[in-house]
Amino acid sequence: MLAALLADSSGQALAHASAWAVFAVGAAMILTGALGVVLLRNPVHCALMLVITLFGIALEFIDQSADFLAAVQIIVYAGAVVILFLFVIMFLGVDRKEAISAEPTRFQRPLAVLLGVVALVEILALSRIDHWSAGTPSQSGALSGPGSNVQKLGQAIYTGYLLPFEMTAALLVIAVVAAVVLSRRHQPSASEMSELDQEELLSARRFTPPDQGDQS
Amino acid sequence: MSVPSAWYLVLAAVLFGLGATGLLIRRNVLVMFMCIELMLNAVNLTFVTFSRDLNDIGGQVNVFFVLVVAAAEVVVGLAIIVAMFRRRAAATADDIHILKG
Amino acid sequence: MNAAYLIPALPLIGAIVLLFGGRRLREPLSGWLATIMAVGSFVATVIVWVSLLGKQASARSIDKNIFTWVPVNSLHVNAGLQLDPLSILWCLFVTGVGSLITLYSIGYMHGDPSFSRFFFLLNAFVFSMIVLVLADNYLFSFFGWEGVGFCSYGLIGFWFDRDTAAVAAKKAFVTNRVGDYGFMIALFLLFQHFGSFNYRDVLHSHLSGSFATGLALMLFLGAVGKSAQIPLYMWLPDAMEGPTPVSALIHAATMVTAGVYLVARSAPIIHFSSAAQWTISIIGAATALLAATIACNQNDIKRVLAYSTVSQLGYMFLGEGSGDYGAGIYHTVMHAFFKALLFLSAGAVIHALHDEQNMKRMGNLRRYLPITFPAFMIGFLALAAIPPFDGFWSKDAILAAAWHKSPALWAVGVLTAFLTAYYMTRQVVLVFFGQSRWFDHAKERGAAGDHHVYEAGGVPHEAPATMTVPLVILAAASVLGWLLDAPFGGLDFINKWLAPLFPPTVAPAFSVATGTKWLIGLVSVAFALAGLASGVAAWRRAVDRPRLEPAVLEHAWYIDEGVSRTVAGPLTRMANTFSFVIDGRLVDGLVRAVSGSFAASGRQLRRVQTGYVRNYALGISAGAVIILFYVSLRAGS
Amino acid sequence: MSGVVLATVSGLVAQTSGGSNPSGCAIGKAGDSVSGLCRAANSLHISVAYSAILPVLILSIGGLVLLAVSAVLPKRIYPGLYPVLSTVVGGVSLVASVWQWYNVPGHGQGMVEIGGQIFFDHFAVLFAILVSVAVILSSIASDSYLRREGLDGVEAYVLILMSGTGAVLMAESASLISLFLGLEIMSIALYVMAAYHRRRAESGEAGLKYFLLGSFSSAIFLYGIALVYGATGSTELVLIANHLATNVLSNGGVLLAGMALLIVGLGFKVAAVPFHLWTPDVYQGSPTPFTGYMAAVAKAAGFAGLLRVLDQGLLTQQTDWRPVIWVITVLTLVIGSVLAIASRDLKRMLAYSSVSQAGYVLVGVQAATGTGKSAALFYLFTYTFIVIGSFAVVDAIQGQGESRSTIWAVRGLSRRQPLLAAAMLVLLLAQAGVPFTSGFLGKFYVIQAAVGQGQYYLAVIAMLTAAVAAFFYLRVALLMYSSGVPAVAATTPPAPEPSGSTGDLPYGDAGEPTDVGVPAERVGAASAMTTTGLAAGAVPSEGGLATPARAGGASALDVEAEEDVFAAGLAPVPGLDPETADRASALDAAAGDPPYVSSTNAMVIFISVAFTIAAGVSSFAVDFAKAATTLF
Repeated sequence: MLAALLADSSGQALAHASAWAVFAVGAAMILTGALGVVLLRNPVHCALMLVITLFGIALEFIDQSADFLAAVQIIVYAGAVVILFLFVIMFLGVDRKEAISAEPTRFQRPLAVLLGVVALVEILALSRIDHWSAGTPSQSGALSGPGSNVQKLGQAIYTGYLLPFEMTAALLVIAVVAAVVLSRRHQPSASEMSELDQEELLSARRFTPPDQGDQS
Repeated sequence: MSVPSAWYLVLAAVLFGLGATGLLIRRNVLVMFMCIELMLNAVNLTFVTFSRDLNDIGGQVNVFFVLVVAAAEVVVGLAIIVAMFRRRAAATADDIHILKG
Repeated sequence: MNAAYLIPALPLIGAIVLLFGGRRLREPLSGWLATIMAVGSFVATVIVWVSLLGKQASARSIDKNIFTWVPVNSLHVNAGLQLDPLSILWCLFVTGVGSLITLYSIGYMHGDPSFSRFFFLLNAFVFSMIVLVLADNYLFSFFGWEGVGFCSYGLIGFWFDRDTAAVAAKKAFVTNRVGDYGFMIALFLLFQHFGSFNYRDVLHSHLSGSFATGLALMLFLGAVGKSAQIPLYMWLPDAMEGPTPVSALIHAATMVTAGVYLVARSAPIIHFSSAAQWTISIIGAATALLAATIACNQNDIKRVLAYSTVSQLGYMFLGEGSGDYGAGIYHTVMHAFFKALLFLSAGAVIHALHDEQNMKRMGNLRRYLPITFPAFMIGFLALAAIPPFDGFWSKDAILAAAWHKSPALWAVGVLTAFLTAYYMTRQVVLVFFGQSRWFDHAKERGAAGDHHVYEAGGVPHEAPATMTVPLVILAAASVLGWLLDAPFGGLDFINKWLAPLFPPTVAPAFSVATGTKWLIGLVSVAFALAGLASGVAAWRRAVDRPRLEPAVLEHAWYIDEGVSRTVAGPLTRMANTFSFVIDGRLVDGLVRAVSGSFAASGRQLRRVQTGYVRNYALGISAGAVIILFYVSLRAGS
Repeated sequence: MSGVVLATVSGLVAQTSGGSNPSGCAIGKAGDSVSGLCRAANSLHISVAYSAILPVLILSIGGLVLLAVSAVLPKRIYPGLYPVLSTVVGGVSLVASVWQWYNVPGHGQGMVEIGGQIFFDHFAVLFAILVSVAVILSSIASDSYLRREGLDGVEAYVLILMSGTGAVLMAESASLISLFLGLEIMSIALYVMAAYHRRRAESGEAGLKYFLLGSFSSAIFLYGIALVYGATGSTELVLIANHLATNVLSNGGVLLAGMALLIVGLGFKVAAVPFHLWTPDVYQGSPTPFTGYMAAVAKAAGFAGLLRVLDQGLLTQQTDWRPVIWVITVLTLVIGSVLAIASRDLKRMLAYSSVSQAGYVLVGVQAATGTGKSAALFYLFTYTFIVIGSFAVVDAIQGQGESRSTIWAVRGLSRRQPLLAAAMLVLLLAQAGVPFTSGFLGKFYVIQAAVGQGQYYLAVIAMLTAAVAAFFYLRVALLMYSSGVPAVAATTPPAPEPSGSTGDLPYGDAGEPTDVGVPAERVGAASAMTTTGLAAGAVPSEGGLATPARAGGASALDVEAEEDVFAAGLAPVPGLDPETADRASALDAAAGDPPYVSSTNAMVIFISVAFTIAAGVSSFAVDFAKAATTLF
């Protein structure tokens, strides 16, 4: 299979060695990062590995001439999302190692790995590895041709994709409201105070993990 | 001719599978959430690759939307996690199972 | 003709208001509300009737679709009203008699703690009965049919704290259920054959012999259950456990005639099968005779009337089975008048004697009940078929039809007429004449703790006006009602009115020679008078006449007991075996095994709901993997 | 940030940029291959059919107005203002969508609007009506709950409106990407709503579980979109269908994989069986009125998406997806009902019941015919009322802090709150599919659609599970109409009965109700035997209790069964010795005052019940559903 892929591009392999190199580096970063996220026990390390993956993805974007998206990927993901993650990790103070071996249900992990592998195999089998795209090309505007990537993207977003673009506004509103609702501390009225205290006590009891050894 | 798109797509599929597996085996809620981000990134990569394959701008536009959704999801998700785990030492998904049966 | 909607709407509104606000309305108000609704419905019926009168005979049918329920491609189940001569006729006496009985109940139920519930059930009953009668298709009729059954169940068991009432209610329910299954099978047959339930579609098509026989017999089985014919008659006498107005309403005037209505309505189906016609007339005649013999020896004032009702219903079916639907319906209407009158009078008697129902403990009441006594007498004469009261004319018409069908049927009818006169005479004599025997017993009961008996000078007192007014009206109807279909002078209104529904193709005209008619009439009068005379002779002086009261009759030919005993004897043992071994272990075990396995599998499945998010995610992934697997199989093939 | 503001602003931006940068279109003219880029007449202008997205605009702008108003007004001055405003917005949206109904162009033929992103057809408008109704009812129902729990504020209503926006968008979407965005808008708002009760641990847990699993399924769904996009070259359903109709795919596998993942993602939203696991936990933990909203709207929107994707985008592949849906349907029907039997919590039971209800809708979906679709739509439409009403009743029963939540809490409800019990009875019967309720017609139509497709096995399974389901609905109904004396509690000390005041752990391991010892099958035997009595039991009488039924029904039981009833606490216990009875009644009194039904809640319940009955006897809702599917 690999041979076929190689043969496909063997004629111009040298001319596009740079593309291959970029791909290989990106792939390495992605896989390393992903494996890191899945396997590392410290959440902070996981977040940092996530950054590596995100950079790798950005690299692959550039490799496929999605310049604008690569920039956004770095700005939004690496710049905002991961920072947010780190912030929350630190805020909650959960930057300790996770006891991966402690499992409430025995079958969970072997089954998880099995399912992940089987799903991957199935998808690859369905695509027969190299027969992925079979669609009508350029239905919402060509990617190649004159004009910069940003320009084409902008034009597409403001014409055919105007409505989804507007819809994202609603998402952001919800995000704002959600942040307000969920992170605001409850301002108890006088009558509710005692009840709240009770509740707080209760929930503190309730949330005490059954086994303190979990957090090493 | 650059790298055949199948490479990218297989890479994306692997990333997606890794993310899904990670979600299933990790106990830390935040890490589980990161795994979801991995899956979304796999999807993004798939979109971009198809976009190139089909010579269609639509795929890239979709990535744009996925990015926005992911950002909103992160905000809401982290807000929920913070609200839930503010008073606690560990953010383990297994500790929350009052509701069951 | 939008008054048509009011006919069912008013009792329905009454029932709903009473259901939810009955407790707030309290005693007299809820009764009056129910009465007003019933009377309003009657008025609406009259309006519709008058408007129908103004039309050509062939055009006397109005369809009113209320809504279409379950509209599926071809099948349209309508909740529609069909106002044609037959349904309006029924509606007239259902709402008319129903209003009078509702009015009467205000007095009768005075002081009952569940006053409003009673009137809720009465209004609901009238509504269901109207639906049954006015519906334009079998299914909607069946809805009313079931509603009627439910209301009667509630009304018979109204005093549910009495064991007997609860048992009687159950018995009525179960027995009716048997008939209902017949009706339901008929519904399935109809739907299978016609793809429709509408009278309009069903009743105008040609049917093959065996199918028609099956369908007609199934419909008749429904009628047998509702109208208490052999073999499903046993519930009706027991149903006397209900309050007396209920007995009058349900078990005399309206509900039991639902079967008669159904048979009349289905006449175009029945006429395709002579076997079904013979079955109907034979069962009718047999029931009439059997019930009459039993009635001769009952001591409970209401049970006598109950058996006589069964007997008279037999007459109606005899008439219908003999092909003279007009006669059967004529008798139904007349019977509604005089039997309601008799029941209500009996109720007044019972009321006067503070719930005493045993005729052997009555007597001489004619002196104390100045309104009830003549009313009861009129009802008695009408039922005994003494001319010129109601019963004579309608019974005569039926006997003429029976003669035409077969002289044997006629003979049974005449014999029954004799017995009818006899047992009614016995009742009248025991209740209203002779020595007053209630006094001693009343003292006994008074001593036993039933105080304030006959406080006003120690005599039975006449009922209040709400109770006597209906008596007077019904008495008048029983004297003059026969003019609705008198066989002379062009007075046969009912026959003419119904003529469009029973064209010669459905009910072939037959003629009995005028001389024969006179003969039949004279013979039946003679038999009735003979019965009357023998009754007077036998019961004028004595109260107990063991020779005339063989235990076999008192015990209703031991049929009920026989059934009970076969059930009680070997059958009970068998039933015990069934219930404890087969039912308890096997069937019940099976039921339990099924429900238990559901519950157990539910409990097992609950364990899947561990509460751990990651387990859930695993489940989702597993689902995805399985679907992907299936899909890759398909893609591979 | 409002939709319309943005739309106009961006329209302006688009126009100005188009005008100021004519080179953009010069490029378009220069190269043939990029003609698609400027397909809107050489300019960047795109015509926005506002009338097609009217409900979306109204709901989203309404949400923003609410936010703005709350920012302007001083805090907590008008606590009742927000629900009223939210209801008004919902009402306006309802009016707008009804107006749309009569203005859908082309006699049932929908139109694709706004760059191929949304459909403007009766199907979409029907869902807009449905969602508007759900928004109205939930806004009204939430008020009393939020005030009681001290949570009142503007945010809840903003979230309701926003998630409504997302749901309508899902139903309208003509492209997978709009579908995804609508789904996310709706879901993210619902995650927050699930976690809304800050002081209840259950609520937070529900929110977190819903969020984690929801994002997981969204990611799967999104991957499905990507794969379908790769296989067909577009995310627009019409173009996908065109492509599939005109081309033979060189490799159908990717499309099938995408389809499978789409089914997973939407199956999660509608709680179809392998993907239903979140449902009971989330429904139980979420604030009760929100649960009703969630059950109504998320399910409806999920099914709208499913129908859009499968019946419009992938109709040509129906031989591939119908077997999948068939299996899911059967699993959903069976497992939903069976699980409901075993559950002891009211909301949890309703959650499982909603799973099994989804099964019936799926029966209609998998028929893949116009009849099936209109049946599914009708089912969803009626279910909206039923489920919101049911949860409103449950809300009233639960009381402060959702403390009375086991199914035993309804015991004797008929005596304490006869009208509430009657309403609950109607709603339960509707869910069980008893004639003359909308639930019956819904089941009738879906089963009829299955039969019409020759799916006799499915029809039989659906009917059997309806019988199983009737069992647990009737159990609750019987409990409501049984005497208030809990027989089990009468024999045990009053301690384990969770009471409202202490707010103790009702769900913890130790709090696992001891009265689980009443085996469900015994209740079943009793319920089977008193079924006839139940009809009479529905009649509230003088005593508040169905007396004839008690006589007839109870005496109809043989001795053994009576013991069962006794054990289950279902029947009036004749021979209860006075002391036990006293204790039991004291306990009953301790268990709580009669449920307090706020006027707003009563309104919601009344509307739900009225619609359930009205749609059960008349056919107007069916006509709506049928008209909505003439497109197919």
